[in-house]
Amino acid sequence: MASTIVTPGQRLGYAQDFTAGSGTYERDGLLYASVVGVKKVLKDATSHLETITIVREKEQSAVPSVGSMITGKITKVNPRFASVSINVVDSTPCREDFQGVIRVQDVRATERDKVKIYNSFRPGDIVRAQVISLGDARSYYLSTAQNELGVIFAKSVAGETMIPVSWQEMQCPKTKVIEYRKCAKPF
Amino acid sequence: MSRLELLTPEGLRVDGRRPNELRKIIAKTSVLAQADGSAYIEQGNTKVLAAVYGPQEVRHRMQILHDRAIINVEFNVAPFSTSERKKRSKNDKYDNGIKLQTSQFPRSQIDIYLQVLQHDGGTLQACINAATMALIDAGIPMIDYVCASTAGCIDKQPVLDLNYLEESSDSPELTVAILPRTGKVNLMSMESRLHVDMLESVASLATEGCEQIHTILDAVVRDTTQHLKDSLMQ
Amino acid sequence: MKRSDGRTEATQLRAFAASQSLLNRADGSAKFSFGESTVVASVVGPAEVKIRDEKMDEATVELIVRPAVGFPTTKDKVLERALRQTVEPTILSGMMPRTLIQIVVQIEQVDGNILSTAVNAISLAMLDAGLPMSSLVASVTAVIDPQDNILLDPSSQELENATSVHTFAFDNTSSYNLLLSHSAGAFSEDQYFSCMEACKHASERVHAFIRTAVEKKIQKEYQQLQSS
Amino acid sequence: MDRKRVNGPELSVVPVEEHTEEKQILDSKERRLDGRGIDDIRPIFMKSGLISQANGSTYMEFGNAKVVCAVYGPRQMKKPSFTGKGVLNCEIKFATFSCKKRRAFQRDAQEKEFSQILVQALTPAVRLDLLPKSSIDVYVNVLENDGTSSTLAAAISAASVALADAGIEMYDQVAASSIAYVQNKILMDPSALEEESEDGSLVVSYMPSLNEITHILQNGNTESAIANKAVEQCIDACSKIYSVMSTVLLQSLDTSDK
Amino acid sequence: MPYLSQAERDYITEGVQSDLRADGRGRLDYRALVLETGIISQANGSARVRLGDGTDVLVGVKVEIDQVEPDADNVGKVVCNVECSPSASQQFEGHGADDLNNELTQALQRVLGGPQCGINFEKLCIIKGQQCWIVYIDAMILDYSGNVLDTIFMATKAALFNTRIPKTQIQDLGDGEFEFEVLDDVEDAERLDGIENIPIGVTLNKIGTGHIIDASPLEELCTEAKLTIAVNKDSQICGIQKGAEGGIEPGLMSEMIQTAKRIGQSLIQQLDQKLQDEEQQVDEKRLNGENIEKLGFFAMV
Amino acid sequence: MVREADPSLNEKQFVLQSLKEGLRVDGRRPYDFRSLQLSFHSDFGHVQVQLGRTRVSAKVSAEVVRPRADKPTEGLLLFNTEISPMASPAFEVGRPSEEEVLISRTIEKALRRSRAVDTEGLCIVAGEKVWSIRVDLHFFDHEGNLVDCACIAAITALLHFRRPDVTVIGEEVTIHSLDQRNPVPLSVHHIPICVSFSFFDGGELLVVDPSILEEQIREGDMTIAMNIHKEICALSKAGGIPLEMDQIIRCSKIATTKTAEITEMIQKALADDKAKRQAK
Repeated sequence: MASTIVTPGQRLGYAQDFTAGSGTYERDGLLYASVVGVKKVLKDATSHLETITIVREKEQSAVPSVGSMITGKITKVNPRFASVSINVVDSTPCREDFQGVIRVQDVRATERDKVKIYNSFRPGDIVRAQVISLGDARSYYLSTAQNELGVIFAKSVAGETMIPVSWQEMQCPKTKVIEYRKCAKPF
Repeated sequence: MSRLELLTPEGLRVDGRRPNELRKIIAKTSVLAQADGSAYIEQGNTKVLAAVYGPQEVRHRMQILHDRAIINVEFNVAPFSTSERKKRSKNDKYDNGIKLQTSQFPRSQIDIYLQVLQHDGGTLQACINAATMALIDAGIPMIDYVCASTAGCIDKQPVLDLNYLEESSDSPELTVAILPRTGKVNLMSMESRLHVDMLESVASLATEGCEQIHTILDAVVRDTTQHLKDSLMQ
Repeated sequence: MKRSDGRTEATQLRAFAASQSLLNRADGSAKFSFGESTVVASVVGPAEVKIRDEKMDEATVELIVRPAVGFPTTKDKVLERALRQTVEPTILSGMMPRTLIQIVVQIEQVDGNILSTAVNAISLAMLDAGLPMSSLVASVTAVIDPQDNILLDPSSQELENATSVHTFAFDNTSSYNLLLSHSAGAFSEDQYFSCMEACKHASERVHAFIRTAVEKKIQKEYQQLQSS
Repeated sequence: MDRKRVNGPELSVVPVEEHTEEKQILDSKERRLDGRGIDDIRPIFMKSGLISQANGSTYMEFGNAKVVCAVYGPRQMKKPSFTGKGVLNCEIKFATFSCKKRRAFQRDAQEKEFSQILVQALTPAVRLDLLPKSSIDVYVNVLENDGTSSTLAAAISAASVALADAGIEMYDQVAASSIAYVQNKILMDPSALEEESEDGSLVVSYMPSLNEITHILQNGNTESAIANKAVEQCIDACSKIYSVMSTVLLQSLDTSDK
Repeated sequence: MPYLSQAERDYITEGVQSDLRADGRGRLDYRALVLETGIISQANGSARVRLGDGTDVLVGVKVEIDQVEPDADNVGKVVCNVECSPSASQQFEGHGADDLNNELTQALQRVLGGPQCGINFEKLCIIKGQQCWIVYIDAMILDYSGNVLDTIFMATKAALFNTRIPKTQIQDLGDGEFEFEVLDDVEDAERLDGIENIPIGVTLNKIGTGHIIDASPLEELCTEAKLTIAVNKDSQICGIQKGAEGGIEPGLMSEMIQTAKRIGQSLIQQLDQKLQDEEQQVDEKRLNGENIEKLGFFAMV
Repeated sequence: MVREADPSLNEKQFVLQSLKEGLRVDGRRPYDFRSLQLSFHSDFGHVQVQLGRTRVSAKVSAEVVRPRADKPTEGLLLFNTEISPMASPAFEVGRPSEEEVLISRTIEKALRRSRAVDTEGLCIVAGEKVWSIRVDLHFFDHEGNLVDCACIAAITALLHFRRPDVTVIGEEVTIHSLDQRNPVPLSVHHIPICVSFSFFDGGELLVVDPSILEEQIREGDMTIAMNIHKEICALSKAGGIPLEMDQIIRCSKIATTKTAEITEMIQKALADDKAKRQAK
């Protein structure tokens, strides 16, 4: 039975024969499926046990977790932090935005205490950041302290889409005005 | 209702009391386990339970006062308390004007919850007395007791501590709360018509009532503490 | 042709009356009445806005209608929406981002066309408050009575036995573009357009009246300045 | 007085049809009014994935009762409070036209309690520890109510399928069924008519493969022996419903592949 | 709600396995109980139950005359309502208590609302198709420390035992018209009919694999599943309701139902016994004229 | 919704200092009321009252309803005192503010509890149909002392209101329109007038009809409602600085004189309006 479709709670086998892959869980020595999807039995070199994973058919909407890469829009900026509304988590768009915050000490890795937030982000910019902790009740804590993290799209005062000229400057093609942002290295 | 005889010719009232006589008052403090301070008071058939929580953190950021504590009073009536049963809305706030050393607890909140178990007239006065006892039981510093009592006027005769019958007949009802040491008036509220010249006599009768209540409450507090002291000494 | 309250022509409007800056706590206020139906409007703004309704690039316009009698019901909610959608485009809210403009409309007396009286009152109140506006708004109501003739500025009696009611609002730019069109009842298409035409002419008169009222007010203020 | 809606006259009463003769719930051959045996369930129709906006959704019909369920989430919590585990919120609403007596727009005490029961019945089955700080919202709308306790059971089963349809990780599906005690007989999946003359009712929600009862609700008095027998009957019915739920989920896969 | 650390949780769970609890009780022991009836003079019947040093419930029963329901025109009605007063705990302030109130009210109404509670509803009807008695049962929770539902059931049974309904005289005005008149003489007010088989509730809290009775607040916090079973005098089950958010294995459930029945029996006997004694004492006192001193809030456990 | 900005410290000192010398910021003497203007609208029972710059209008309307079960022969008297943000940005649409609760309780006590309007006379058919009189108060401008202004507006509107005449033949009730039969006034027994006091400097200094500035600075306040027969209809001193008893007695004396003045002003205004209507 190459690919059988399983529903949550369906028994897959004994715990000692397989290791639990994603979409499965182990209880009282038995392995159960926890999602709707196609059962795949993988043989991998390292451990002699085969691992059972369930390839999900029904995509669960994404939830930011520690370490996931997110893309979001800056909504508010104040001296201590910039608040971000998270739209995409690890390349899966979430149906409703989550609330995130980039604290001033997490903007960049170098000279962390000389950061001026208004020279790093402006409301309306699109940024790529990484979740560093679950944060507090209201928002997740994000960080842009890597080269490929930061502003990926920004509009100039004149309303044109700006082009990054250095890791901290962006230029408006029409008015040639330089504005300061913490830019992401385009790859 | 038929004009029943509220004041008999020889000056006795419906429940046999003389005009300037208070109803029987029994009070007890620390009645509840969960509350920081609690008190239970019975004035005649009016029974009120008061619980005090605080001083503690303010729940709604908006209301914080930087220089003193805010006092939040919630008052509700048991459905079986009056003759006919009705469920009251929960938040008819009573401003009881209790004088506290609120300046000692800035940016904090003190909650007073009043629960009327049985209502036979004079609910406001019983609530104020119960709240005072509960605050004392909670150990919150106060300038003075706040003692309240009601007085009315039936056929031109000032009468002390009205019960439900006297209150619901159209006689005026004056509630006075004073600080017994200085005799100053902290709260005064009067309903339905009373001639201005009678105000002085009715108000002074009410103040006398407050002083009597003060002695009773003070006695209760003193002997509970005495009782506490003895049990600790053993 | 005789109308119930003594007016002779169909297009005759009742006497306007207006007074401005009658309140002290509001930034701008005005009272406007078509004959008996009177509305007082007050404008506060630009003021602090709640985080919840804050808009990044423009001012949030909040409009509250208080009925003459009783508590606000669904009828007043509909009025609120119609008024806000009429008035909001004329305010240059882009100049005051992340602020609140609060307009309160208190209906004093109802005698026929409340919606257009309110629009005119708000116009005057916003002028009095000195809000940056792209144009003014003036509104007139027309009804079609059972005999199929168009009556302007109906009283409550005429409103009751009308077959259809149309309220129009125009701005005072040269092209008189339409800001509000609110119709109820059964009517034919050309009846609708002829009502619009009649209301357009009538609203020119209302605009003229607003202009003279404001001019008088400002002249009075200059005199006070010179005399003091 | 609800100021946000146009209210009809305050006191309007359901017209009382005068009593037709007392209908016989069970005829001699143990057949019920609609021809079912005492322990047959009404035919169930179920389809998932019908609401575009929701993460997961189900439409369920059993006999002529109809229930729609939508699942939103996992998403940000409305009243944010830091919780290590995810939070499940359920709201059940009987449409105003769904029962014999018209229901109000706001949720009344019974609907609030049913929503509470829905949460208690579903929580043991959902892996909430994988979704910290987020909430899963389940909204159930009853379009036609043919027996309140069987509608509650249907709501639980429909919600469980909707959760699976939303791709949320679950320990097991929760199936629920209900019975009515009529003249000390146990009638499976009672309709509204049978409910009017019942002495008591029982609703059991059960996780078949983990063999755990997640919720039980009984009113009316019975001997404990009959109560135990009734619980067993409900558990068998739950396994039958469980198979229907699994096939529905499998069917929804084929359609989504196309 | 107090927050429970993992260590405390394990301590309590281990304790329950070895049949030993923080306050020294065994798994199936109740805390000490104070019960008193007839405290509220203006109610037709009242009772107050104080469990241990914490949970304190006051139930007032009032009887009023009401129109009969169109579709059930020869029976009276029972309406229950539970309210948590904010004096019980800080979180009941304002709207904090609404969900708990609703849950407790529905649980009480489910058991006492219908014929299963044993009250003879026909006797509550004064004139068929017109007027009937409506019994309002209002419970107030004045102090909260665990096992509230059982305390409410006990207090309600005591309050109904104490309730007296005024006698009514029906005059026949001919052609089917009836008129009735309430005699407000207290002496011949009679007791509710059928109150001896009013059920009481027994709540079992499943912690780990064992289950306990009469849980304290901390024990309630680490309860995975709660089962409340209403049992009456002749050990019939009048209602089962599961609370909290864990699963129970079917075998364990039927075992829990048996234990609940056993405990329910003995509790009802003790409760009836206590109510009878108290009633006798009150009648004796009233006979020889002493005034009846109600302890009310002065009774301390 | 912005909370009222507290007056600055030197503003407070300035007001207190001038009060100690018996002067007030707007030039009045401590016991003076601000100028009172009453203007009537064309329809009956609609009056606008201006007390200095505080402006409140009251509008009375009547409808026929089924009476309450426990009082079949009594009409209803309802007050709607919802304050809109027009009066001051501090008032919110949803939640009634503390001040609004105080105003509505004082007016209830002064007008309803003291039986100013005879509700027995409002009964048309006992148990079936009674008149329900609703008084809607619109608050335009909050420049201090909303209570007095609202109370004067309410009682004047009730005096000015005329309800349609009604004839009852057996079960059949006919309500005559305004032009068929001239309308009937309400039977108002007495005219309660509220007088508000504010206290400063530990209760020694006393001021009548406080302005918005004085209201923000005061340490205690009291409102006395009286009628010209020298009967106190309501008195409420809820909290604030404790007062000597004789201070309160002195306030009640002041209130008697003020009530007489205001009642006389109301009656004159009503008379003028009646004359104007006759002339028309």
